[in-house]
Amino acid sequence: MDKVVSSPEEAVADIVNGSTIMFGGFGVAGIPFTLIKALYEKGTKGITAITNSPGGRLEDFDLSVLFRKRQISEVIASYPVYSGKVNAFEELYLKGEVGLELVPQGTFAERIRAGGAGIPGFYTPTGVGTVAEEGKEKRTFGGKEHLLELALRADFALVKAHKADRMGNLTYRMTARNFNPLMATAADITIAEVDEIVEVGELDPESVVTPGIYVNRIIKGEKYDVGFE
Amino acid sequence: MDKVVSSPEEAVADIVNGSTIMFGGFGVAGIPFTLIKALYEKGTKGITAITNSPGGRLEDFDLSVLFRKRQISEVIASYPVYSGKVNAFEELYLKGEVGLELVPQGTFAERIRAGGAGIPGFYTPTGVGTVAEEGKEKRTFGGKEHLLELALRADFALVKAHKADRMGNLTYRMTARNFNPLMATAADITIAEVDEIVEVGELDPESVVTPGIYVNRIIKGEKYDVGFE
Amino acid sequence: MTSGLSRELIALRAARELRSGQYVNLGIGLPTLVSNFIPEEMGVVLHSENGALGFGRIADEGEMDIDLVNASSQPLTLKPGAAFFDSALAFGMIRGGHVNVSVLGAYQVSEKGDLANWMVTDRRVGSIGGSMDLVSGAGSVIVVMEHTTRSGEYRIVSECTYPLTGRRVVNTIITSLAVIDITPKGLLLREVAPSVTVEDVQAATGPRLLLAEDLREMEL
Amino acid sequence: MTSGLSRELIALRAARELRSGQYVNLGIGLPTLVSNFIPEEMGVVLHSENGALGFGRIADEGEMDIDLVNASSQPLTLKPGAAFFDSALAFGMIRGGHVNVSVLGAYQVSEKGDLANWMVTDRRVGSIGGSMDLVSGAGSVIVVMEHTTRSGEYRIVSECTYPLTGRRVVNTIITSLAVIDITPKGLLLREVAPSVTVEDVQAATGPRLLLAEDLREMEL
Repeated sequence: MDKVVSSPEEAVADIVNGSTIMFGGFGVAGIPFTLIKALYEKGTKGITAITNSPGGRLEDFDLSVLFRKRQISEVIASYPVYSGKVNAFEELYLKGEVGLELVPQGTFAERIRAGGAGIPGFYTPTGVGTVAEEGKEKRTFGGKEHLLELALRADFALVKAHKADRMGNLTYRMTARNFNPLMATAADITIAEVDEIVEVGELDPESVVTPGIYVNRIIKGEKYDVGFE
Repeated sequence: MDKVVSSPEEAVADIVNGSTIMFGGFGVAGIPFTLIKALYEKGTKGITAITNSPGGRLEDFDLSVLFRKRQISEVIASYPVYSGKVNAFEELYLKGEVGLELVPQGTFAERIRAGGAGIPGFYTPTGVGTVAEEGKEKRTFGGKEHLLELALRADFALVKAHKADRMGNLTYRMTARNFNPLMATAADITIAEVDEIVEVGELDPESVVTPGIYVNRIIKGEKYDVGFE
Repeated sequence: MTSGLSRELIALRAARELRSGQYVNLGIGLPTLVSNFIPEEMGVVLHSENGALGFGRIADEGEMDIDLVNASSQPLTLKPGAAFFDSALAFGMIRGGHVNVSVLGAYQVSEKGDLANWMVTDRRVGSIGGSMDLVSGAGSVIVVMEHTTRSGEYRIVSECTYPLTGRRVVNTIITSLAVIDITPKGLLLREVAPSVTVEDVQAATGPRLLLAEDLREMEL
Repeated sequence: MTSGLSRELIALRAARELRSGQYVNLGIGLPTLVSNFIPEEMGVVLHSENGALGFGRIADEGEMDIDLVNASSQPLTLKPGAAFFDSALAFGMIRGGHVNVSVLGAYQVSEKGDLANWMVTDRRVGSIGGSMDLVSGAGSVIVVMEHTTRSGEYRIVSECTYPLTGRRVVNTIITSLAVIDITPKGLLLREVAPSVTVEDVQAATGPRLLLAEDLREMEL
């Protein structure tokens, strides 16, 4: 069992137009830059992107590049825009060229986890009394109102991890973990970009965060020296 | 911040009669033997025990001792009895002295996780068409029936971990992990029994499984050489 | 009539049903024996609902560790590439459809694929464990069992009389006498055990069996 | 009228509101500054919704690591006893009531404790982020902000006009001019900034302020 593929191009070869794709990362940390670049070069169009943020902090490397090439048509996100700067997503959104489903971040994380865990829906107190409740069923538990939220799943998850063994077991590095382990569980095909590929047996079984059962393909990522803004 | 308490007696001192208590462990692994013994000696009565199994595989050390002393009156469990042997729970259950809520194991795990994560209810496909659906609301998602299941919480969680630092960060050992990290999140007071207490800074932040935010008290467990049956 | 395969040979035949690259959960009882018959080079990864992936055969006396057990509390050995996790993730794998095959024991299987494996009615209490999750979430469900009870009663029946684990969930039954698929048309007999005849199998089975076009004797 | 406290002094005053043993989440913007004013010996543990517990001050130039950031993508330093986890566990801590205090920025707070902090209406799009989870799950919510907008409009109002983050969720407001509690009876002025009068605060506040019995000047 060897899930390592030889190139980013091969890793994304079957991502067709119209795919729903989860992209890991939070702000600047844990973003699969190499896979995003491969998708940019492939030119896949009509993507529905499920991502905490559609990019902008590292706009030459993050999802901004796909927006600028008009590859993404729908976004499900929690943090779409930043204060003080208009990102590529916002430009297209204001022109009506990209759709947005805005989700509170904890609900976003939980909906992805639910998608991976076979839970079609759950109730949360988050967002009651705000725009987040629009169109959602309400139900009272323990005297408090809650919203019914539905699972999120994708055709592909593109995640960034630190190390992978060839069976697909993954570890992460500090706050680059964020949504990556959740997204790895919630797609038909999960593709992991990692800093380092190790042999089977080199990872401590206690410290594996994403067990290989969730991972279909692995590539070694290019080294990006992105720096802080 | 030092959560280490000096004795098992002190750790369980405020567990009053009628408390709802989660007990970690699966079969023989990850059971808080020292805390169970302290509860036995304290004599707390009328306990509702939330536990995957009410014991029997290691009947001199596991929850069997609390059943024999009539300390537990209600059980919420997934694996209450074993084939080929009648445990202390079953004896009392058949006499009508202990109540049982029987829950499929995945639903049991998910209900505890939900209790810790502020999710009051969720839908699951597990148990549709069986006794597990009795009294439960059904709802169709994606053309398939699901059951509404409610969160479980407790007054106390007694968990077994491998190492703890004094701030309450915990690691586990192999399959002794099981329900322990879930239960640690789902009680008002979580008490961890560990093999080893280390200084703050000695645990790798990447490998902490239960962050200290979930843990109120820590004791070093006694060494039990229980062996296999 | 022959009593058919031993438990070990049922487990061996079940192991042959697995394919390279599959993630497989072995239930409590007879199914755990299957781990002893999966060749290393096969690339099958075993899942245990108490929180392990990638374990090997059952441990020998000298290598037992109380913290490393399967769902039956039997001591395990580890293989390179193993991982440990909590019960919520273990069942997330099952319920979320990530486990390809579930091998389970049974008291009864109906011709529609209903499974009863957690409670014999006269005991008044049973253990559900992970079986209801497994039949609901696993890609396919293989039942391994003796073809009949010790007293000769059918286990493969028109309707289960014991409490159900799940409805229309079993794909294949591997018994001491035969390999049978559950199909929309009914029970399809694929293989018979060595020195067992089709008539033997039918006599030990409640509903009428359909015969596969390539019906053959098991290779063991 | 004075412009009151600098952002740094607002953050310092907010840090004084924390207690030993608390787990505290610092929101994006002004709240992240609070991490620079929490004394080591205080025993406060900081939580970040992108998956860290137990970090310290913001990192200096030479110690930055792109993989170690707070919710504002600012580089962090680690303290002994830290832990990393995924976003589902990070929000499980918040929603499950394990985080004792949430310090958040705001555009507007109403006298009933409604909070608006994620969107200015005329931008047509905003970022909710973790704020709706924080106000719903955290033990108490402290808002830190300038007392009024740059053009002098009220931020503390009878009813928020911007889209809400949550209803009746704020406990305490710490501004450039004052410390105010939200109580069932209304806004209770507890402290005024040095060289700021009660009349200054009232003039910069929409609803009528109640005066605490022990109303005093802030100690900084």
